[in-house]
Amino acid sequence: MKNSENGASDNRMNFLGWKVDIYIGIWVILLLLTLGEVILAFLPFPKMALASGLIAMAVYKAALVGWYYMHLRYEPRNLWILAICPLPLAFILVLAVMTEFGWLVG
Amino acid sequence: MSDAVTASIDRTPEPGMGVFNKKLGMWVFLLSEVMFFTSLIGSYIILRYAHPDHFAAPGELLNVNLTAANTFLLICSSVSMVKAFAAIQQGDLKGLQRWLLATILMGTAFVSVQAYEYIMLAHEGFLPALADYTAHAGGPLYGATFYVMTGFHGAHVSLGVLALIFVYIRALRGEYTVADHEGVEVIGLYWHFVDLVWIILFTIVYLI
Amino acid sequence: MSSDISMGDSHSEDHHDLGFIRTYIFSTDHKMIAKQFLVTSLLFLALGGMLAAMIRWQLGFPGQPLPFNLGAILPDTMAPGGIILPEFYNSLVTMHATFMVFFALMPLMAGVFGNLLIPLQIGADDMAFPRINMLSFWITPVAGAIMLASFFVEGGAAGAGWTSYAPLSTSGEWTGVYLGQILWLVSLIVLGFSSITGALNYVTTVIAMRAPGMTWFRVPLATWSLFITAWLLLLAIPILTGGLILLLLDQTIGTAFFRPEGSGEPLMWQHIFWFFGHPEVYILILPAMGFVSEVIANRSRKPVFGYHSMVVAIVAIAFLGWIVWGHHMFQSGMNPFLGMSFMATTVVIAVPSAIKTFNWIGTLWKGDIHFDTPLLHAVSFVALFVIGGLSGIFLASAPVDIYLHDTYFIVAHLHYVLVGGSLFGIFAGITFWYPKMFGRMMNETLGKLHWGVSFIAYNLAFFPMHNLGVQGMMRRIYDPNQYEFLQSLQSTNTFISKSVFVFVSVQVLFAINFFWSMRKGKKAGDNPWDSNGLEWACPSPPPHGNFAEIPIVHRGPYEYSYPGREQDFWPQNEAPVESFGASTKPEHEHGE
Amino acid sequence: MNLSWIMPESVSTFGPALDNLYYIILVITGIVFVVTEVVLVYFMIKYRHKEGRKATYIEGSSKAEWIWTSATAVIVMALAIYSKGIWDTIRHPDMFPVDAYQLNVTAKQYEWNATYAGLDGQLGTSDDIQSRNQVHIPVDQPVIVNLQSEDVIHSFFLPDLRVKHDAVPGRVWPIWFEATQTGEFPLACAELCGLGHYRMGGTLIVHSKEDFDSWLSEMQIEAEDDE
Repeated sequence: MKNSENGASDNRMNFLGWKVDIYIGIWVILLLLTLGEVILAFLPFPKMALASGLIAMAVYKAALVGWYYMHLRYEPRNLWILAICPLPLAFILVLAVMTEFGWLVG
Repeated sequence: MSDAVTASIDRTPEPGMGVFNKKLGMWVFLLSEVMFFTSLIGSYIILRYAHPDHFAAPGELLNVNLTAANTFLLICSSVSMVKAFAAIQQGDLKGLQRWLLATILMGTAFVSVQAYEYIMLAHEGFLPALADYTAHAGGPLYGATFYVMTGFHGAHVSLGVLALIFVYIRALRGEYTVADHEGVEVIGLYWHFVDLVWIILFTIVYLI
Repeated sequence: MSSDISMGDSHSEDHHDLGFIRTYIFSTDHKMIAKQFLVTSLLFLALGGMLAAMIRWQLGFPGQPLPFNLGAILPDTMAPGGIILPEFYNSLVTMHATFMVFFALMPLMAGVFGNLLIPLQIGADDMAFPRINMLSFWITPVAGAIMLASFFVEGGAAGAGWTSYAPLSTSGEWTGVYLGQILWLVSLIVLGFSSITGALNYVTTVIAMRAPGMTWFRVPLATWSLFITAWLLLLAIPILTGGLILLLLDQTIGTAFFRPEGSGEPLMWQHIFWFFGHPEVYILILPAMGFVSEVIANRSRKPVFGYHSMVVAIVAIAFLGWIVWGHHMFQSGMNPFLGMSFMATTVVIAVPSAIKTFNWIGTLWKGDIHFDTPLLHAVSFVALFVIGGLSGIFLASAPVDIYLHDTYFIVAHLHYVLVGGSLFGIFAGITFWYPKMFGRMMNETLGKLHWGVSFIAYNLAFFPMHNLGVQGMMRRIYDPNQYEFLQSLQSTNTFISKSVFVFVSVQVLFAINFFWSMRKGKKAGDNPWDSNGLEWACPSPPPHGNFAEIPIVHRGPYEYSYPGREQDFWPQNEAPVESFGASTKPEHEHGE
Repeated sequence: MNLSWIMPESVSTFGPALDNLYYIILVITGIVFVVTEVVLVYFMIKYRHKEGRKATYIEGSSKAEWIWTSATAVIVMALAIYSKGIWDTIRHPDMFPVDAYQLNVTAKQYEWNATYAGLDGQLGTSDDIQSRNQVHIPVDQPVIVNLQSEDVIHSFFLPDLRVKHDAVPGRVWPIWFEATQTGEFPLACAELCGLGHYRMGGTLIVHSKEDFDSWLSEMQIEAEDDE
């Protein structure tokens, strides 16, 4: 079964102007984001803002890994729909059980 | 529609998703893994919301710098995995073997750093059981949820390393070619998934 | 391991030299795995039935020793002098439900028919991953052995209900059961891998290996229901595994996830369990719905009424199944606002079930109904599922559930859906596809006799349970006469117990029919029921690799009594003949 | 054999509302049950296989689908909305009566312990009065029971008052009800709680106002004698 769809040709991306291998480019972004997260975690902001900021960065990093490293960008569209279909279930479970302990409803 | 009926029908699954079976199988398996980690991480979030006093502030108990380095390590192993896959796509068997070895080493390093971290925490009395949690901050729920989540993630990384060794041996025997390297891509998917789970875990366990 | 390179081209020729072990024991042929699942799950069904008989003995004749001196075989820790002890009664209740749900119904539907039907109905030669498929079977006996062992350990089998609510299940201190509960947890965790590997195979096979021309809306309803069930299995079982692991850690190393003394949350266990639990009960009913649709359409020689809405209903049930779990916890101290939202989502799930029921009845309308055993079982599924569905509406309304929760009304509801529904659906499936599995027909008279007595005994046994519930009798109580207000119900309980004994013992007829017909049943050709599905386009039992050459699909699976055709069926893979007189409906020719 | 679908007579204020809802659902499901089963049996008889007669090729009718889908949806949504009202009166925290008589009921493996405020009218003080497996309440006055459990989950079930709520260890769960009749009513445990679950029965004794006060003072005198 030939594995044709991974277009090896466009494996370059421009990163701050100069051409670099896409995987290395994404790698650098991931490292910077992780560094940013570690710094952000110890800044004196209110807890909620910190938490949501950190989670947003984590989700973005996860999306980067999924989109580039797991080649979702080359796959047919319905594969990444399939890939994210369990996430709403996770949200439903966690958010519903959190209402047990006063979230949203007193 | 009823075009000329040719005896040897091309087996590519025309009504399928245009993805070879093993890759589709791995993606479907990863969905069940997402649900497994949902139940563990979900319990952590719920218990943390229910009993915030049981949990300590970031860095108070857990060694964030060490695990940040560990996270770098896992991200690098993700890159070496994808470089290995890119290598075999061009048929560069040597490159595949080199990058696979790098991934295996980094994976093992990650697990051993985590084991070391566990030993350090245990000395501080940070243990899962209710009876022997004697750390200076947080409560037994903190220990229990921490060890369950990171423990099962570590187990998944170790299984991944074993599978990588298996793939590495087949690579040494030259069983992967440009035309057929499904095994490399499938194990790559698993490895990136494990890295992705760690990215989420690192943030919500260590940094929040 | 012999590295058979690709599963695609292993034709039937090289099948003979596999020898006994590779053909019967460690077989990677989906049909043989289906038979292996069939035998093991029928054994567990029998075991579950015996446990049910013992429960009914204690409720029907409280405190009296087991009849025919059966008590002699039980040790004194369970039934001294043949009289069942309360703790053994709790283990009976727990293990009856566990064996029936996890080791009988799930393997019977997803294991047997998932393996048998999916490759055959979509025209594939085998599952996407045959070796993983073999693994998915061989995990079940291992898990079953662990569960059986828990009867013989000190302290007896688990006794905290099949839902094993915390904190009762988190330490042996409350139930006197230490190792039994741990074995129960380990066994279900191990069983989870069998479900996940099985579901993985089913999803990949249906998505990737359908025969050319088999578009999504030409897939038969049995495969549709098994495909959607595989999705539910795939996403629900890991949640249970995670919860069980947390409970196992509470039991063994003393963590406090669900133990209140360590500020754990007992309610969180109920949420995690039922978040898995409700998709689980749809896993237990959807395949039976698929078999019933096939059998009713085939035996009334008429297309399924509203095929598209049936598919939409299956998918709707699967989606809604994820957001209704709270109706199990209306009275458990759950947040009342959650109670209200779960009531809203739960009543909505009555709609797809109603659609399916009316469509089955619509299929019978103006049909040419052949009264064979499969049809009798399928129609009793519809009749009894109606009762089960309607009694569900009482429980969906939260205030009425205040009174009816944890009473025998719930026991009646779940047995109408699981036994009246799934078990009769399984009987319909087994009798319908038996010729395809074994090449011989099941005996009709024996089948009708078994159906008749089962149907009557079943209703006599489980319908009065509604009334027990309405009079307030609680679930899982060892001896109702301790409560003065329940003493008047003892005669009903005795009657129910006698009916259950009749129902359980009449299953012997099915066993006789099942094994006798394997050798002596009437020879069945490739298509004994004149059906359209692809599974009937290959010999029965089909050889390894199923189809000599890959079938091409030209039309939907339910083209029965097509106007203008003399035969009242039109197999999916029959090429359309151009010189066909009547004007074939264009939209049908070119498919969706 | 008692095969009645009629619930035992309810003796609490929200009992009748709950019973009416039950009877409405009973009637609706009864009708749907009879109609569906009759149609099913009728079709089975009318369209059974007769030589020479072929089935009619019908693929379905979207009009019929819309009719029964919307009919079912309307009925069940109506039931849900109607149930919501009753659910709120029973469980909504704001609907708890203000001047209710408070008592604690603690479930324990295989018995119910009720605790009443002593002379000082305060619960949780030293002069509280205990009673085992007997819950005494005044009639025609709302009562708030603070449910809790010492070990495992039990379920406080008063069939005649249409009251059922789990007593979960680790938190206190207030529930309210008001008895409208004096007398003795069964109290049962409805959640599996171990080997003695079946014999965890108790009684709810509803006194008239005066009886209740005299009983309370009697118990207080007894309590003083014990010290």
